[in-house]
Amino acid sequence: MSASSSPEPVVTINGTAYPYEPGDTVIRVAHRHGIDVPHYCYHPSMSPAGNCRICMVEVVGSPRPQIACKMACFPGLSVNTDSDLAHEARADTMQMLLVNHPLDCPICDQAGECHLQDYSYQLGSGRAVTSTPKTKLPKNQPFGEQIVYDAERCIKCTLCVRFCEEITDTNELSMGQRSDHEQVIMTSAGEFTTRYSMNIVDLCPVGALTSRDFRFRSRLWFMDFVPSVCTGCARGCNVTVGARMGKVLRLEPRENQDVNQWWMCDAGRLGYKHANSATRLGVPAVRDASGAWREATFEQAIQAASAALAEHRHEERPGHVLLDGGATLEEMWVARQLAAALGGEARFAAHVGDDGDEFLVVNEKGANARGAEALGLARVKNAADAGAAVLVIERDEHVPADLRAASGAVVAFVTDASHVPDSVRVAFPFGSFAERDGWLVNVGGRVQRLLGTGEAGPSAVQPFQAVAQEILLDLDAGHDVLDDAALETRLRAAPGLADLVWPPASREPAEVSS
Amino acid sequence: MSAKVKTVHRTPSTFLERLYVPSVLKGLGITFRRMFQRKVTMQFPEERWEVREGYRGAPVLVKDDEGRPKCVACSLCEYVCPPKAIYIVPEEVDDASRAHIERGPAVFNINMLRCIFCGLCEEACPEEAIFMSKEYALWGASRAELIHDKETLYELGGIRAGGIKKWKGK
Amino acid sequence: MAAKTPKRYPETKVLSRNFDVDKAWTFDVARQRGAYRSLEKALGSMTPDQVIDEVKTSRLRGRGGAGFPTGVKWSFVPKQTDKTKYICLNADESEPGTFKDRYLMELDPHLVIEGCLITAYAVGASMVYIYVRGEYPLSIERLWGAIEEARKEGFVGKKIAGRDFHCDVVVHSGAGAYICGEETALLESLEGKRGHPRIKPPFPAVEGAFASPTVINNVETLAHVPWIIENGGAAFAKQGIPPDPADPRSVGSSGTKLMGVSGDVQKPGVWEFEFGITLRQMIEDYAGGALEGRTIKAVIPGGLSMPVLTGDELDVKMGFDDLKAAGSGLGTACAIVMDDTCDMVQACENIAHFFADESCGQCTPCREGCHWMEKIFHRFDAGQGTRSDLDLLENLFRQIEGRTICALADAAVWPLRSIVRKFRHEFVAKMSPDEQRAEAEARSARQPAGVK
Amino acid sequence: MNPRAPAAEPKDVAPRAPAVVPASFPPAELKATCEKILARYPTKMAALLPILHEAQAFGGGWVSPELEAGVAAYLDLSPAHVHGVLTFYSMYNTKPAGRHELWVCRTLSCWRRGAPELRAKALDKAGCTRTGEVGEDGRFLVKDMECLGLCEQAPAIWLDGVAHANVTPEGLEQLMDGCE
Repeated sequence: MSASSSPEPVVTINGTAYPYEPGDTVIRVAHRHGIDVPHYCYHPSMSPAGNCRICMVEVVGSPRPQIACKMACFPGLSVNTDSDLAHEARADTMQMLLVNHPLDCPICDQAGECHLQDYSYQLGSGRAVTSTPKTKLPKNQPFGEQIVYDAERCIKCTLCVRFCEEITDTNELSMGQRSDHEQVIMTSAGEFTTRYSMNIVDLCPVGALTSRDFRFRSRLWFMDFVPSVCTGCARGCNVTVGARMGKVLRLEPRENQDVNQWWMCDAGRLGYKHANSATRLGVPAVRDASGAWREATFEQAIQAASAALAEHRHEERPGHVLLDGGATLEEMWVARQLAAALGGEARFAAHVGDDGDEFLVVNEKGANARGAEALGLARVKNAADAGAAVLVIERDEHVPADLRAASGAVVAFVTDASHVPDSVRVAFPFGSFAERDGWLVNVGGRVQRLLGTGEAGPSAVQPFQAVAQEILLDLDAGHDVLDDAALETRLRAAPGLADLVWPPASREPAEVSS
Repeated sequence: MSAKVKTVHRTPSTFLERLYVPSVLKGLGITFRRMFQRKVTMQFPEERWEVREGYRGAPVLVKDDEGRPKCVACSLCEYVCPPKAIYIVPEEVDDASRAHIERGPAVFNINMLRCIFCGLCEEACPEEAIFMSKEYALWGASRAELIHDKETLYELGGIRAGGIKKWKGK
Repeated sequence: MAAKTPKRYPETKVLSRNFDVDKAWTFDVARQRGAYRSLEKALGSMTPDQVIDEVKTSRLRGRGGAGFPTGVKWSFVPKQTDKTKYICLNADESEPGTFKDRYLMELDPHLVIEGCLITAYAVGASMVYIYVRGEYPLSIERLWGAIEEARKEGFVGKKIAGRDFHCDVVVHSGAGAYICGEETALLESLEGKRGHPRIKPPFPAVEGAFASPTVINNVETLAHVPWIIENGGAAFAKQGIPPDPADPRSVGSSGTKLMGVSGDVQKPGVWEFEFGITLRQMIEDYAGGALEGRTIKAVIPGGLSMPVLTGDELDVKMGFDDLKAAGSGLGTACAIVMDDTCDMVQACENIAHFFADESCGQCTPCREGCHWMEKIFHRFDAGQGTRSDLDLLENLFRQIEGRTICALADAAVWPLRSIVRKFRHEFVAKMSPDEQRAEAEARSARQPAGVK
Repeated sequence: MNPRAPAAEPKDVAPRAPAVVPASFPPAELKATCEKILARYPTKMAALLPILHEAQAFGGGWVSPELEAGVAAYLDLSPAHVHGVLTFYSMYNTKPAGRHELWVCRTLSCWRRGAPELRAKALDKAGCTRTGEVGEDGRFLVKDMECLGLCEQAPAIWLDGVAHANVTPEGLEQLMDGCE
């Protein structure tokens, strides 16, 4: 090993020397280098509590195992994370944690992503050594409106308490009682003042804190999870979308130190409901001569839309395309071309709130408003400017009823059938954020990938960019139809977009093609 | 076509066989003989077979001694079911007397047209709530009737007394 | 039977010199008996470093249980710092069987305050917090009274004894938690939080109360300081048990110690001795020995959290190293005696209940393990214990000891493990006949052939 | 020689005043005391334990949710923190505590010298089935306490903040009979 000759300080883990920075703890260095050290109460964003005792490692020369989450590195320190002593210490801790645990995994929603399950499988002895009656503690206690606390499942790691103390500084939670009756307690008002409360559900390594919203909705192993981006506001928090059988069931934050660290706000987390609306438009619809809607195939609808738009072009009405501020760059790009063919321009509309804070929530609610501006799309603020031939709407709040009605559009791409204004003659289903693929630019100018899951939404929705390019072909025979990979290449090089922070290209070519 | 054709030689019937009378008489003889033997036909559905232990009939849901549903909608049977015959929608159960059981099925369907009677659901159930019954006569006037819903399953299952035994000694 | 009176080990009244004096807790009586002389001497003629050196010379060791050399502890406090330094007097005397500090605080509070002030001078602290457990209202009352009197006479507050030394003294009342006797839990409690011990390092001497350097000492420890200043560290070091010359790291047990006895004895009480009296001398000569017609079965020599000694092991000197060598520990030097009528299984249940109840709930092994042990002892008491339960207990002891932030879990394990090992037969006697037979067979199998 | 036992002598035992809910904390009676306590510490939080002691005495032996919220607001603390502290320490009560509070030491020395009998007697006299509860007549709250530090005078009890040592079941009965 280069331990002795190296100028920078090193710590030896499992016989290999790793460099560390002043103030590093053993667990940080280990995790940085991909060495697994199990942990419950440790979180990289918070002060170490050192109370779960599962991260114990062997310190060479010490007869007793030490906790890695609080052990500061010093030159010459040598630890083993994989020795008999470390394994024994962890198995012992698992045994202690399970002695009063209700073991109600069939009922518990954490089953499948529970660290108690994982670690007892990996580290535990797999054998019950006692049939001692378990301590009874309160169950099913509401913590605010969205969270349910079960003190019996709780392992008292205090992550939730520390989150409210150290991250949000709102102190709604504390530990109460003592000894084996210790439990998390809430303020007597029983309400969270923080808008980030539901992060404690993700933080909870066991099933003690569960979300009222997701509770009992589905087993995790039936669900499909995709890494995506929250479209609740322009922050673009990285999330994991979980869906099953046509419904989005859960959004959970995904770590991204440049955007949202580990967190997301409650509003964003619960802002998926429109994707599960009972009035989702599932198939294209065309208004017949009597004005009644009838279902159509995409081919029929595209023909009808082309005809309606060609007619629209002849009348001297604005041939604009009005987009939802949450539309992707691809959709905006194609909308711009469609608008050009109609003799108008692409514009966007997005809600601006007044609830921004210094943490994650921003006032701009259009998830891609920054991208729209970079593409040169004008912003429609009031009904007087709303005139358009084509509408593309995902969320009601971005293109509200007055804008829709004032647009006089003849073709609409909508997520929800109730969003179709009276003037529209052809309506296409538009995917929600959970069903579309594309790039969004967040408020900081970072381009992030929105990724759809096949498990959410109606099954037959076709992407806007594919449908719109078909219409374009009908309107303007010389148009080249681009697949998403080709679109991405153009977007990356486009003026206004090329300077933004793009992730490396990862898209497999021709994922979506017309 | 290059398939080979194999010609099968058939023995021609004899004269007696072509008459059919001896065969008819032979058959009548069997019928007469049976008239004096023990009857084996059962008057189904009034009469039923005695089903042996271990028989895997229709899967059913059971209730405990006090008539409370045992199923907690953990969905393990749904997961394990090879033909995907089980469909469960869980819901929260608000029963203060059993605060530790917070969950039960809102919908529990077993599609008996799909069920292959493998018994894996019974094997997987951690709560001993689903059993392979001895019910073998399943019928319905429509396909929909053969999708057993929660009520049907509980009715078929009835009450199964005694605590959970399968984890003893584990 | 004519009692032959053996030569009694003498009491040495240093700390307890005012215990028998009427109203010694008032300033006038205390002053007359020499209170604050040492403080005046230290302030007038010694530098802070000289005070620390004198205490180091005395080899005074902490009287709270751990026995850490006091002078060394003080020298860890950084000299140069912008922060206010604090003295925390640990008067949260929650260790069962221990009541010596109560005597000091109730009968000679001025001595306690003087010790604190000299310490404050030595380390440069300007604030003394006396953390008294809430169960000692009289101590709190007497200390407050003494502080106010001393303030009036110019010994507390600004310009103490007319010198350029300012230090205030405040009594802080606890509210019933054993864990707050642990120094970092005490600090948390002082700061108005739940008494959850902190992870060390940082040690309180560097980052203690209100994130400032803090010296935490037991009442008795600091009560020794005035005498040391007055008579010199060397005089103090001459008393008691000298260091073992064979062991260069040995500090010995210097000075005197308030020692007590409670439980099944005729005359429970507290006395002051130089280190070196044996446990048996103390129990028999001073505490009057076992009750009429009974014999002593087991003794925990210091508080509740030390391993027990059986009735045959009492000829051990009361001293830090001697008791350690005997497989126990000095602890607070207040012994709890259990006689032959004591059911050791129930004693274990009682002890385990105490630690289970007083565990702060922070670390997993202690929170879960102490209650688990209590439940197992309960099972034994109900006649449902098995031999495998004894193995399980041994396993639990191993799993709990040394796996937690503070020493409470260790303190729970030590007495229980020693009882289970030394009185295994009592546990076996409570098992079912089948289990007892199996134990007897295993026993005879372990014995070499021919040995009965 | 065994020094005198300095346990507090029995005092006249008056029943506790019923809890008064102050409009705001601190009530006028406690204002000066609370300010004096606050001045002793560098942080407001540090005054929590002594102020809770005052609040409990003021509130008739227990800290009601209203008092708790008042203390939290007064010290700029989260109500959850105050409740957490309140439930950590065994001397605070978060439920109505009866007119008298009786503690029985249950730790080893007292246990050896007859604490179980005292406990049974106390529960019997108070008319409750388990410790930590107030009897039906609302007279006594009986609490199991860990070591009260009166081991040399075991068994020990506390009645309304006054320690009584060397207590016999008969003595306890007399003491309890003397309480309204």
